[in-house]
Amino acid sequence: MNWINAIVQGVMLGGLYALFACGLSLMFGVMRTVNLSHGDLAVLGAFLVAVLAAAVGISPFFAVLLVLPVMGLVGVALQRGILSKALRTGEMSSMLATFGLAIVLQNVLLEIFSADSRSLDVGSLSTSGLQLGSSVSIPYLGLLTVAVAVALLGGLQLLLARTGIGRAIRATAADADTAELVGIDSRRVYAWAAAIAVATASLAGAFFAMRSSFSPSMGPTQLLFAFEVVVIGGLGSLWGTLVGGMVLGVAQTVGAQVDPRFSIIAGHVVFLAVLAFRPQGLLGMRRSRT
Amino acid sequence: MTTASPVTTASPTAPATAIATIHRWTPVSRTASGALSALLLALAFAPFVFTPEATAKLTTLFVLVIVAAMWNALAGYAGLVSVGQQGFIGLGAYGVFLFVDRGVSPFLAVVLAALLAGAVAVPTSLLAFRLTGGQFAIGMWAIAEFFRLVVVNTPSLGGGSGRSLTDLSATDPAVRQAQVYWLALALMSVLLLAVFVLLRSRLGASLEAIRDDPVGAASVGVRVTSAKRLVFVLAAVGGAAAGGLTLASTLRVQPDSIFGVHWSAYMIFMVVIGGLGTFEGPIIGAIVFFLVQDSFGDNGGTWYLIGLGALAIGMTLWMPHGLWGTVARRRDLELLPVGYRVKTPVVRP
Amino acid sequence: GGIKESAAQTDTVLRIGYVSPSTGPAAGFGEPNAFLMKKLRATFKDGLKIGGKKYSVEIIDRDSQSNPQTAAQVAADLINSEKIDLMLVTSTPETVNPVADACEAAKIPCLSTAVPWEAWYFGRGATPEKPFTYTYHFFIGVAEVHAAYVSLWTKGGVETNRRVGVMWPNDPDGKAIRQGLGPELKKSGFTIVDPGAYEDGTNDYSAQIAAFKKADAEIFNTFPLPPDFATFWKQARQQGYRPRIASIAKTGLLPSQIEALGSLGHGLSAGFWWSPQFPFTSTLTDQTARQLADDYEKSTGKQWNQVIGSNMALFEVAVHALKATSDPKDRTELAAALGKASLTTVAGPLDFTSGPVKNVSTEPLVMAQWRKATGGSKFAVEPVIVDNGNFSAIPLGGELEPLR
Amino acid sequence: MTAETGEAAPTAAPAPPVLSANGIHRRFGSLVVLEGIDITLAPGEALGIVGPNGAGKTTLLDILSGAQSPSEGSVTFQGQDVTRWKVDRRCRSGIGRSHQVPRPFTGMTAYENVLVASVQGGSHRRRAAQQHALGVLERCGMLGQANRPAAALTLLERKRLEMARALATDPQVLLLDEIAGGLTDAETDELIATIEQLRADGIAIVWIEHVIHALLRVIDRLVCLAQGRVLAEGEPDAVMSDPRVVEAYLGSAA
Amino acid sequence: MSLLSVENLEVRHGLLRAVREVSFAVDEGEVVAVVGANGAGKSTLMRAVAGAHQPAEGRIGLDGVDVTARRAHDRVAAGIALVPEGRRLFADLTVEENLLVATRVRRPGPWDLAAVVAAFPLLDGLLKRRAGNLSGGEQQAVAIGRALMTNPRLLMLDEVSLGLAPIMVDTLYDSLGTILSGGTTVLLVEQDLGRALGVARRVLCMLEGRVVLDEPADEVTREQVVEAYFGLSRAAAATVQEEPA
Ligand SMILES: Nc1ncnc2c1ncn2[C@@H]1O[C@H](COP(=O)(O)OP(=O)(O)OP(=O)(O)O)[C@@H](O)[C@H]1O
Ligand SMILES: Nc1ncnc2c1ncn2[C@@H]1O[C@H](COP(=O)(O)OP(=O)(O)OP(=O)(O)O)[C@@H](O)[C@H]1O
Ligand SMILES: [Mg+2]
Ligand SMILES: [Mg+2]
Repeated sequence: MNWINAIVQGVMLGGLYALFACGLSLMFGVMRTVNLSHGDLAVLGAFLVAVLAAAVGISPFFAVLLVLPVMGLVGVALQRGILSKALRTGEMSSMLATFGLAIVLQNVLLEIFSADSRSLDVGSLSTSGLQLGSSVSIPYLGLLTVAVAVALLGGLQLLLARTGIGRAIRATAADADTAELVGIDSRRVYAWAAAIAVATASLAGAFFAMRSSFSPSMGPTQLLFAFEVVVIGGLGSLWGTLVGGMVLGVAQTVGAQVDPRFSIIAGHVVFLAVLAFRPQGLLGMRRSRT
Repeated sequence: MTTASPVTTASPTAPATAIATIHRWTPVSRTASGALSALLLALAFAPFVFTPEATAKLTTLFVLVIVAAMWNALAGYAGLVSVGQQGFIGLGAYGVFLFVDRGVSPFLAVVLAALLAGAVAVPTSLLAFRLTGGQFAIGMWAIAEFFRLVVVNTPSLGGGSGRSLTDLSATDPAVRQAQVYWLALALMSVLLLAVFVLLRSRLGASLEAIRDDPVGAASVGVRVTSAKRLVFVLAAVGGAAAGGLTLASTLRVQPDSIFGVHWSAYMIFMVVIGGLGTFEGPIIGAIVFFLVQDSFGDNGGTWYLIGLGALAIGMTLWMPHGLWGTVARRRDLELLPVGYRVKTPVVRP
Repeated sequence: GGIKESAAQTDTVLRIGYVSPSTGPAAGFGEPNAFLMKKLRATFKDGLKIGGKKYSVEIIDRDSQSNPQTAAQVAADLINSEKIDLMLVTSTPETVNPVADACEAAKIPCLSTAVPWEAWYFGRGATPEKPFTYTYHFFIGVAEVHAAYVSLWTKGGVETNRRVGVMWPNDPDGKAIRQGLGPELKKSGFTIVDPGAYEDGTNDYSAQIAAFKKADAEIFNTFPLPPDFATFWKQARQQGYRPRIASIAKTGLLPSQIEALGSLGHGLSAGFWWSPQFPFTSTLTDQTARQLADDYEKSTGKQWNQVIGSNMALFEVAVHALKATSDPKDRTELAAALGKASLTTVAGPLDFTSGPVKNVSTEPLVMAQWRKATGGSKFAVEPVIVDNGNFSAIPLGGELEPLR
Repeated sequence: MTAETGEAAPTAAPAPPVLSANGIHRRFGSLVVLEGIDITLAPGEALGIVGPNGAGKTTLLDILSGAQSPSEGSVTFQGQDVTRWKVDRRCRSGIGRSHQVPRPFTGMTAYENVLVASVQGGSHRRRAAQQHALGVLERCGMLGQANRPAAALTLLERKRLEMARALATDPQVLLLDEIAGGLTDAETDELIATIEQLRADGIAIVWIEHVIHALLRVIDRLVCLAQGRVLAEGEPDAVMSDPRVVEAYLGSAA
Repeated sequence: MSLLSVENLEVRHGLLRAVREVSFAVDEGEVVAVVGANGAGKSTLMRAVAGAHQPAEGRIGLDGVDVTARRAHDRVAAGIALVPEGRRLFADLTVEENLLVATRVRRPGPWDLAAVVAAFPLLDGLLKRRAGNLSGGEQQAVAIGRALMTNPRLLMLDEVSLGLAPIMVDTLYDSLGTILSGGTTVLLVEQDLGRALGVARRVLCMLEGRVVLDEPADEVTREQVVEAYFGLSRAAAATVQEEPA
C-alpha cells in the first residue's frame, strides 16, 4: 500500500519536475541552448509572485498570471541581450554566460530578500488532498501541478509538431541563417521561444514555492533534476520531458521507500541507466545522417 | 591553380620540400617556452624566499591552473564540454584517505589518488561517451553527483560531514606549507607538460579534428574513441590531483563543496577568460581569476560574486576568444606552438 | 637558507579574525553580523589593557559563503596575510570545522560556537585521548538537547505514547544527533521511529510520513535544512500525519524560518540557547539579554534571534581569555587561557575547565514553542519558553500546547 | 545480379580483387536502399558508379568504407573479411574515401586537415608525414590555401580538401563521391590529371560521379545502380548506351 | 525599370574582399547566368543579394527600393529567394516540413506543395522522410522546391545542378522553363557553360570578386568566357602568395 502511495507521490513530484524541465527542454532540446540560469529564473519568478501577492494582497494564483508575461519579457531580454550573442560563439559561451547570469541572479536576490527561505501560502490547498484508504492520498496541489504540466507540455508539443510556428521554431533552431533565407524572422522566433521558456520556468518556481518553500540559493539544486528529466525524456520531445519528469519523480519516491537515503541517488541511477541503455532518451529518436 | 601544375606529375614528397616548408617553433615561441621553464624552475625556490602566506597563495593558484588547463584540454581540444569534472576533483580528494588510512604518506597518497581517479575515468567514459554536446556536459554533472552521493553514503569517509586530514596537522605549519607547495608545483608542471606534449604529438591535431567532426575524423583513420578517452583520463587525473592538493592545503574536505558544481563554473570561467582552445589561455585565465578572487574575494560577499558573474557574461559577449585568444589572433602569436604553419616561397607572375 | 617562517608580529595591535556565513544557504546565521561588528568595534575603540600593555583591537570579518572550501580559504588568508592572533568562528559545521582545522594546523588559537559540540569535536576526528591544542568551542551538545527534550516531552503537560518519529538527515548535525541522541532517548524510555537518514534537498517525504503514521508517532523530532522541513511539514499535514508534539532543531532557530511556514509554523517547539528572557548580562556591553535584543530590533528593524547571544558570548570569552594572558600575542599562552576560561556571558555561564571533553564548554538550553505573535508585537511569530526543566533560572513564558 | 556479369570488362584482370562487396543489403526500417549488390575491384582498376539520385551509391560507398554496416552481406579487402571493421581501421589499412558533402575540420587550417589524415591514416612517421601532407595538398592544387582556416574555403575548395585528405592516408583503394561537380573545364582537366597520376601510382579507384564526360575519361569499368540494384555493369560505353541506363539515368545527356 | 539593381557592391570575409565594385542590373523576367571559377565570389554575391551577408559597401535595390538594410527574411517577403550552395536543409525536419516552412511569408503565387512535387516527381515518395537522411541529389531537389515555395519574383540558384543526375538536370531545366513562364526572374550559377548559355539571356563572368564580362548570352562565345576564366587563373597565382597566414 505504501508502495502505491510512493508511486502516486512520485507522479505528483514528477509533474513538478516536468514543469521545471519544460522551459529547459524547449531551450536545450529544441534550441540547443544550455541555459544554466534556468533554476534561478524560476526562483526569480517565485519571488516576483510572492512580492506581488503580498503587496497587492491577492492569491498567489492571480499573482502568477500577472507575473508570467513579465517573466516572458525577461526571457526576451535574456535572448536579445545575452543568448543571441553568445550562441554565435557556440554552446559553451551560452553555458558560461547563463552561468554568470545564474550567479548574478542568486546574489542579487540574496541582497534584496536575504537568505531566508519562504513559501507561497495557498492555504489549505497545499495541505489537503484526496484520501484513498489509510495510506494513499492524492494532494490537490499535486494534481493541479500535474494537470498544468500535461496541458503545458502537451500544448507545446503540439505547437512544435503541428503548427507553422512550431516548424519555424525548429527550423530556426536547426539553422538560423537558412531560416532567414526562407522568410523566417529568426530573432522573433528565438525571442518567443525564450519568452515561453522563462515564463514556464517561473510558473514551475511558483508551484514549487507553494508545494514546499524557496530561497535564493535553491536554483541550482533543481536545475540538475530538470536537466536529467530532459535527457531521460529525450532531447526535443516535450512528451518525453513529461514522461522523464514522472520517471525521475517515481524513481526518487520509490527509492526513498526502500531507504530514505536512496531517494536522490535512485534518481541519478535511473538517469545513468537511461544513458547506458537508451542514450537518445525514452522518447528521443536516433539520428544517422545529418 | 598554377602552383599545382608543375608538380602534378612528380612524386608527392620530393618537390614538396622544394616548394614549401613547415614551421612550428618561432623565435618568439622558443624564448617564451624557455622563459616558462626557467620560471617554473625558479618557483621551486619560493619557500626559501617567500613567506608561507605567499606560497599558500601560489599553491591555490597552481591548483586553479591545473583545473583550468585540464578543462581546456577536454573542452577546447577534444570538444568534450563537461560540467562534471568536480566529480574527479572529489574522488582525488577522498582517494587520499583511502591510501592514508593504509599508512601511505599523505603526499604520495595525493599522487596515487590522482592515478586511481584516472582508472575510474575509464569505465566512466564508457557511459559518458554515449552522450554528445550539451547532453554529455550535463551527463557528467549527474555522474559527479553520483560520485558525491556514493562518498556521502560511505561512513569511513565521514559521510556528509566530510573528513579532516589529521595526519598533516602535526607537522610544523611552515614546513607543511612548503611541502604542499612543492607538490602542487611539481604536479602542475608535469600536467602542463603532459598537455603540451599531447597537443604536439600526432594525437594533438587529431583531437581538434574530433572536436570539429568526429565522423570526418574517423574516416581519415583517427581512433576517435580512444583519443577522446585518453584526454578524458588525463583530465580526470589532473582534476583529481587538484582535489588532493586542495585537501592537503585545507586539511578538510566536505562532499558538498569538493564535489560542488561551482568548480565547473570556475573552470569554464577561467578558460573562457583566458581563451578556449589555446594552450596559454587557461593559464592566463587562472591568474586573472586568482587575482580577482584575491583582490576583493576576501571581503567576499554578494557583491564580489555578482561582479564575477557579470564579468563572465561580459567576457563571453564582448571577448569570446578570451584575453589570450584575442591577442593571439591580432598578432598571430603562439608562445607554445601546437599548430602548424606552411611557408611557400613568393612567386609573382 | 631554511624554509622561511611567517614574520612574527611584534606590534601592539591585536588582530581578531571573525568568520561566519553571510551568504549562501546558511546566511540567516550571518544576519546579526553587521549589528554586532558595529557594536563591538565601538566597544573596542579604546583598545584593551593587558599585562599593563595597551593593545588596540582590530576585528577582521570574513564571509564563508556557507561553503567549507571558501571557509578554509578565508581562514588561511586571515592566518597568513592578516596575521591574526585569534580566530573566532561561528554557525554551522560547514563554516566552523574547516576554519578550526586550519587554525589547529597553523597553531592559531581559535574559539567557535553555534555548532553542536559533538559535530565540532568528533566531526574533526578528535578523541578524548587525542584532543586539540589550539581550538576551543562552546555550545550545546547532545546531552543538553536530550535533557531538554525529555523534560519537555514528559513534564510539558502533553500526554503522548512516547513514540518519537525522527527525521535526521545524512549531514554533520544529523549524524552527530543519530549517534548521540538516539540511544539516549531510548534509555529514557522513548521508542524511536527512524526511517533512516535522508539526503538534504530531498523533494518528497512520503516514505517517512508513511512510517510515522504506521507507528503512530505522537512526538516528532528533526534536524533539517529549512526548505526540506517546509516540504516535509506540508506533505505531512497533507498526508494526514499530525504529531502531538513537534520539536525541531536547526530550522526552528530563526523567526524567519518559522514565518516561511505560515500558520503551519505555529506550535512547533525548538531548543533555545539564548533569548531576551535569559537573565544574563554581556560582559562587554553591560547590556542585559533584553536590552541587547531591543537594541538589535531597534537598529535593524529585524526580529531578534539566538545567534546574537552566542556570537556576543563568543567575543566575551575571547576578551576574557586575552585579558587572562600576560602576552596576548603568545599563541600557546592564549590557547591555554581559552582552555581555562570560566565566566558568565550574556548566553549564560560558560566553563571550559569542566566541559564534557577538553576544549569544550556547554551552555544552557531551554525549550520554547513558536506562537502567533500577540497583539503588541510587530512581528509575525514569537517564541514562548515552555520548559526550563534544566535551568530554572530562566523564566517560563507559558505552557506547552499540543498540536492536536 | 544482372546479365552483364558475363561480359566483365577486359580490364578486370584475373588478379584477385583488392576490394569486393558480396550480396550487400541495406535497409532503414522498412525502406530498402541496397538490394543484393555484388561488386569487385581489381588492383589498380578504376571503377565508375553512376545512377539516379537516391539509387544507393553513397550508401554503397559508406558500406565499402565502413561508415555504415550492411544489413546483409560482407565486404572483403585484400582477401580479408572487413565487414566488422570500423571506418577508421579500414582507413588505416588502406581504404580512403571522400565525402559527397564535404566534412572539413573547420577549426583547423587546410594543411592541418590533411596532416591529420597523413599522420593518422597514413604510414609515415612525423617529419615524413608532414612532408607527405604538403605533397598531397599540392597535388590537389590546394597548396595556396594551406594556411587558410578550412571554414573559409569555398565548396569546391572543400571538395578538393576532401580528396586531399583521402589521399593523405595513402590508400590502396580510393573511394570518391562526386568530386567533379561544379568544376570549370580547366579545373576538370587538372582533376583528371591528378587522378591519372594516382592510377599510375597503382591506386585502385571507385568513383561516383554525375559529371559523366569527366568520369568516362578515367574509368575502365562502369556500374549503374538504380533503386538499390545493379542496373547495368561492364565496359563504360556499353553501359552508357544501354537503353535502360539512358532511360533511368542519362536522359538527354545520352 | 530593372527588378534587381546592384551598385558598387563590396562584400568582405574578414580581410578578404570576396566581391568588389560589382554593379549590374537584372530586368523582370530575365535569366542571368553567373559564371566564374572556384573562389570568384559567385556565392558571396548571391548571399549578399539575399541578405545572408551584409555588404561592406554598395547598394542593393529591388524595384528601385533600397533593400540593403533589410534583413534576409524581409527580402524573402519582398520576393527574393536563394537556393544556397550546399543545400542547407533543416536536417531534422521532414521533407514536407522543409517545404512548408518556407510558406511563412505567405506570398501568393503558383507554387505550393503539389506544384513542387509535380515539378520534382522524385520527391513524391519522400515527403515524410527526415531531410537529413536524403541522398545528395534528393536534398538538392528539396532545396530548390523550398525556395520556390516562397513564390519569389527573383530566384537565385547557386550551383543548382550540382549532384543531380543528368536526367534530373533535364527535369530541373524543364521546370526552370515553367518558372520563367510564370514571369519569375532567375539568377543562376552554373558551371556547365553549355547549359548556362542555353537558358540564360545574359552571362556575368566573375573573376576575383569583380565582374569581368557582362554580355547577352547570344553575343558571347564559349571562347570569350573561357578567356575570362584564364584571366582568373593567372591572377590566382598571385593571390595564393598574398594569402594572410
Ligand atoms: N540514414 C538513412 N535513413 C533513411 N533513408 C536513408 C538513409 N540514408 C540514405 N537513405 C535513403 O537511401 C537512398 C539512397 O541514398 P544514397 O545517398 O545512397 O543515394 P545516392 O545514390 O548517393 O544519391 P545521390 O546521387 O543523390 O547522392 C535515398 O533515397 C536516401 O533517402
Ligand atoms: N565564410 C568565409 N570566410 C572567409 N572567406 C570566405 C568565406 N566564404 C568564402 N570565402 C572566400 O571568398 C571568396 C569567394 O567565395 P565564394 O564562395 O563566393 O566563391 P564562389 O565563386 O562561390 O566559388 P565556388 O565556385 O567554389 O562556389 C573565396 O576566396 C573564398 O575562399
Ligand atoms: Mg550520393
Ligand atoms: Mg559558390
